[in-house]
Amino acid sequence: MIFAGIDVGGKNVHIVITKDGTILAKVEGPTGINKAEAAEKLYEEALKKAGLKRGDISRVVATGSSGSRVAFADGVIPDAAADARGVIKLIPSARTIIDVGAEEGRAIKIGPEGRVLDFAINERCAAGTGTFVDTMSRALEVSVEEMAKLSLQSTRSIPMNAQCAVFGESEVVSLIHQKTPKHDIARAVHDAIAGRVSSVARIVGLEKDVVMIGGVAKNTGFTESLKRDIGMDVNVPDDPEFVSALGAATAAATGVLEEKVEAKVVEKEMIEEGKS
Amino acid sequence: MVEAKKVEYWRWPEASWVNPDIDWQKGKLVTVGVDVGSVSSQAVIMVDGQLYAYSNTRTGSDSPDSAWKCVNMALKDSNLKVDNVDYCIGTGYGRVNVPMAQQAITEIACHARGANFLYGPEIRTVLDMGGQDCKAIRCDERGKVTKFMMNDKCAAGTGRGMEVFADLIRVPVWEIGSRSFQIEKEPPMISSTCVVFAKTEVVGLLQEGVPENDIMAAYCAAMAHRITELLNRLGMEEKFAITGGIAKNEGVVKRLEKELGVKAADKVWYDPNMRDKGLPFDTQIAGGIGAALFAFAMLERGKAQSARKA
Amino acid sequence: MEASEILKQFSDVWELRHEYAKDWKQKRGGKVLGYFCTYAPEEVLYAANVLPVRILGGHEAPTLATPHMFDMWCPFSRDCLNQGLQGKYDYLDGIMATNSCLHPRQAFGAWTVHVPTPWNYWFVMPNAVRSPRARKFLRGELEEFKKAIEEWTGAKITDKELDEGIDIMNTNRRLMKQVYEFRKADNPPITGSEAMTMVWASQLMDKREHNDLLKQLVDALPQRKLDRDTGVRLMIVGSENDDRPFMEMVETVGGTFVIDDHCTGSRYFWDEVTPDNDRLQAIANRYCDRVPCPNKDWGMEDISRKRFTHILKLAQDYGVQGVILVQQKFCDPHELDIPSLRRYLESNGIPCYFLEFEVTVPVGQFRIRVEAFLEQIQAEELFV
Amino acid sequence: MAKYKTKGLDCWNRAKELRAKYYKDYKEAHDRGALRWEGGAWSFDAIPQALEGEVHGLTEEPYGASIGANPELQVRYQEAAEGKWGCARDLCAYLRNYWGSIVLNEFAYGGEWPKADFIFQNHICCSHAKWLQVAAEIEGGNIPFFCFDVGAGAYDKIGERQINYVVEQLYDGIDFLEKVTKRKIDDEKLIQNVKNTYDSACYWAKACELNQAIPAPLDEKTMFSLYVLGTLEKSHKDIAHFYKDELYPEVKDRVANKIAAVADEQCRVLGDSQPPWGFLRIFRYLEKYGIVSIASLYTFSLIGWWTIDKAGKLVPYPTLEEQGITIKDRDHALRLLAEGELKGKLMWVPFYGAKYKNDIITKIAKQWKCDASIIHLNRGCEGTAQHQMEMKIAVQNLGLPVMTFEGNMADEREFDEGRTTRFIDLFVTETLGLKKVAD
Repeated sequence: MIFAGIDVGGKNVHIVITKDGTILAKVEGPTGINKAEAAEKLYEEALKKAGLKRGDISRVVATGSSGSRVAFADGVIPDAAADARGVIKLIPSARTIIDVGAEEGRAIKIGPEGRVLDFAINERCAAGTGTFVDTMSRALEVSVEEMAKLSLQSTRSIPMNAQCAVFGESEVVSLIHQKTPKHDIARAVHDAIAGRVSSVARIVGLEKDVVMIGGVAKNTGFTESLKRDIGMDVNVPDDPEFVSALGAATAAATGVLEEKVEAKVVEKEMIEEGKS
Repeated sequence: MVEAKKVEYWRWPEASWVNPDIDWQKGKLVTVGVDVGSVSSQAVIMVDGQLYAYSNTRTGSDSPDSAWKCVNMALKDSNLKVDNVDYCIGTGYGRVNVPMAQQAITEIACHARGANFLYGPEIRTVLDMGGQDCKAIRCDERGKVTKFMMNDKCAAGTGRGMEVFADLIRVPVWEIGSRSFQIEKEPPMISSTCVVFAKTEVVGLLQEGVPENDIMAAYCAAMAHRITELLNRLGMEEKFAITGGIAKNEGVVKRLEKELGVKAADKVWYDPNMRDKGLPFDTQIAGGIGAALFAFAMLERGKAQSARKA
Repeated sequence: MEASEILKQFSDVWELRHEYAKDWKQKRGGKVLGYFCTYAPEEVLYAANVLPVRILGGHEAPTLATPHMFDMWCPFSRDCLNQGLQGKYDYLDGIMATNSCLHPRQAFGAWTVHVPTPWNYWFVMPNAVRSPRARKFLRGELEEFKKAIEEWTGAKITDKELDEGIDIMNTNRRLMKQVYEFRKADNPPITGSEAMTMVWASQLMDKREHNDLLKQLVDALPQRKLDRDTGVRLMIVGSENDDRPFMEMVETVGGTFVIDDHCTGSRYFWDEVTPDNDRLQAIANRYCDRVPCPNKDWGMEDISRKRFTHILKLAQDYGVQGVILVQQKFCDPHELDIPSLRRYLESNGIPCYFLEFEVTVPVGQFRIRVEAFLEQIQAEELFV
Repeated sequence: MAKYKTKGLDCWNRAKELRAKYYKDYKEAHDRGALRWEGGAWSFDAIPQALEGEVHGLTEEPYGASIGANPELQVRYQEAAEGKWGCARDLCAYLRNYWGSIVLNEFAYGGEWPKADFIFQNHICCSHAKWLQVAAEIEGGNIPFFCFDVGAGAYDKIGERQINYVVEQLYDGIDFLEKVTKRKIDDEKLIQNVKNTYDSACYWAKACELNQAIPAPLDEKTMFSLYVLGTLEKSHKDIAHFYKDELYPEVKDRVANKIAAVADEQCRVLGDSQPPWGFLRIFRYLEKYGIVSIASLYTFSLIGWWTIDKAGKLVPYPTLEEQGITIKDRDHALRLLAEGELKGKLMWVPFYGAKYKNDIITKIAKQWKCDASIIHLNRGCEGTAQHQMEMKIAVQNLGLPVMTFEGNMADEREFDEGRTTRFIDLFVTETLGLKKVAD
């Protein structure tokens, strides 16, 4: 049977289509202003890539901060649950998951079957998120990839007050004025975020194996800083940004999701109730 | 937060101006104030304490360059050279990196002094809404600071935040103010204080089909509210004047006045003949004016020596 | 020895506090006890040949402490716990906390659960220090504490030893006060950050050694001339503050701290024990009468605060032109006093500026605030 | 088909009446020539209430909480406290509500701020004494102020010396009261008030003890509105009567007849600290999954008195009858009052260390048969938020799943409902693996 997992995050949409546990196609694209539209468009693209029609898909499960916006999904699961399912499939020895995306850093402790045992998330501030990295790379006038490479060359640690993305920017600028080598600044940025992320991870407890996923996991500069910070090895699967979508696809293959769909619905009602 | 390829909606028009009625050569002392802020830089040239020329540009990634850029821009239509300057004071975020300056003074002192010059001696509270921070200042009839407060370690409700917002909503930053009033009724303000999360919230609203103008209103209202909190902590005393870039954004200013129940001083020159001549009035040059006036005072009181080379 | 060399030694103890304590154990063979707050009755500890060292932070993001104290707790206390969890205090024989504010209480609580320090003690320092009833209660508490220490060290504490303990502490207090006297001068021979380092050192090293150095310092200071302008005479008032980079920054942009009221300064040592035949009662009286932490600064029948008049007097005695109020983020006791203290000082003609501290201070952001505050105080020359 | 029978409490409206009357009396006290005093939920109200004639008190925490339940009011009051008075935003949320109310000269129950004739407070957490010290300052500084210290040690360390310390202060308090009010303390009244205090504190604990039953007769959401009476005036005869003769028998009856607080109870939750008052609906959301918050150190012992029996079990503190005590005189009354509060109010143990809190929490989790714990990391109250992360670890070590969420009991600006429901959704469906049982 063929299943699809769709992860609609704050910045990007990731879609994975699987057949009997193997990946047929995966696509990625910006979420943009209209998330539902973006998901729709990318889903078509994924189907084309896999040479399939909508009818061929047995079940579609969505996840991510805006997973509930995917009208054509048969079910929605919480993003941390998708993370857990995706990771345990790829790395069965995983017990701690660190997922740093554009606007959220979270840590999940999982059991041997991938059940979520504990969960923590960074406070509502951009420090400790992918957006912080992007902002700093722009202040440094290099691409995120270059910044990663640069920071690997640094042997010096400069404490940085990662209070706020905007102030971080000016901190970087003043470091530039002080003629601090770019690679040291790059490392300072990664160390700062790694500090924020690791303290979130420590709340759930760092248990081997530690697996990092999400867009920022591709940033080797960051993962090095994180390893240094937690003094443990950090395992990064291929295409870490697709793991959540893969988890959703896995859930589609395994789970009967009705109650979770309802759960989401109730949650939405409640939020409205809260607004009114 | 701004990709180069995109249209730069945050980019506000730069400006420069030279006073045609002043012949600097007839003057005694030429003083300059250079305000290198985190977002914008201004140079103000004064002749014996009278406004001779100014410029307002965007700050680059390097303060000394930005300082040269705005000084040269201010002098581009004048035969006055930097060597003719008697004394120069740097202020603002990059104040210690102003190559042509003999001294540095904080923008808090300079904005209070500048507001006193722009708006007159009755000003007791000055709000400088700058690029990265927001300063609430109390001052006396000479523009001398008596008390001040600055926003905390977070950039919520600053000019930079407004730029990010403009870019996000794809509306030129100078249009946001007026458009924020083209609405049915005031929407609830943006709740998130973090610039980055406000961004998420705005995207959410756009997606729910909330009209752009309403979102602009919601954002301006949030900013006005943050600033009100700061002014309440300081303790308002009239008259009240606003300097800095956001002063140009009526969407924020009008809502701020409403929440405070106090009207800000009109943006017109206090000095009658400057007003009558209809000289351009720019709230962003208050810091530069203050610095140039302090430079003039330092020379007058013999606290400093003229650095004029030619 | 020259004053600068002595001050350098204080600074070295601060830098190498752990090495110092380990070394002390070797030499003196006594136990080392870490304490969390300046209400710990060190007299009793010196009487038992125990070295009291104050637990201080490391000025780093306390990531190890996060699972034990979430971020509504004072960063300094989290930093202290972080040091313990990192094993930096593995040489301690014991740890104690006193009934003061809630924040170190969290750190102490987590410490007793997760850091394998062999012995720990909770000292019930009464809150109603301005009530005569507290003196009697505290005497009893000291009696129990003395017993506990005796059981721990296996040696009785004699009256003679108690007298020594009191004398060591009083001498230390008296000498530091003498050093502070020099700060009244127009051009003080010792900066605020140096003075603060001296006080830290007394919280970290054997006060007998500290006293010897202080005696030499008192003799050496008259010969010392600092090659710097005093600039604006400042007072720093606050919660715990061990932020030397901040102090140094302020003293390089045109100000000098000539006096302070914080627990790494005068508040720690200002008051002496008035000897009495009932030694424990004498000690109890001292801790009830000392300049209180805001948390304990409330009267039995009115809303006056003892600390405010004390601060104003210090400011006047030391010719203070401006006060910088600093406070560790989330420090409730000081947050509760600051709006009133600010009004009180300003109504007495002393300008104030408030700064909220964390363990890592954004010196850049604070610098402009401080410079502007100094300009506010001495801006006359800028006006025609 | 629901698992158990359920129905609302018969004494519910009575509790509401008593609460409304309390605030009305305080507001109108002066019109009736009665005295008004400000204090705290932990003040020994038995003493000022023993003054001759009519006396009414206002306790600070419940007042701050009732404002917290009204987001619009709360934000306005807190911004007044922060802006106009200039206090820090992270101080106790109740306190900021209270100060703001005075700054704006506005009483949440209508009219202007009813200024008190005197303050009778006690101190254990950092804020208590200072709270009213500053309140009096904002009100003009001329309100007689008395505060005594109850931070004398953990329940198991309480002996003669500790009780003497508090009792001596209470005598000072009586001198103070008689001096500033020019009224005498009526010993008959005092003795009765202490009796009532015992009944309120012990019978509330007895009612809580009954919650060990499956299904639980009470859920925390309901208990919040019941214990509050004890934070207002536990020495009042009507309130003592409510706990002893109305609530306790009814709960007993519910247990006998297996009447559940939540019909689909399938997961019994251990809570902690005050909830975010403006958002009690999160409890309703949990109930849709049969998740019921049935126990917490906070709801049990904010006013309830407890003790540890020989078997090491947590049991209600014995009433005066059970101890076979009849109060002889003033001194006897004061000593018994101090003893009950210092030995019985286990809500104070967190002030003496994580081990104490963990020990009691462990007993509760076991005796009340909890299946999981949901901890509100309460940014609004350092006192009840003491050692919450240690509690999390301790409960996890018992093998119970734990969810924490950050919030604030009375500052809605610090509670993110969307995110919290996201947490709950994850915890419920993934960690607990529960299905929805009701709509």
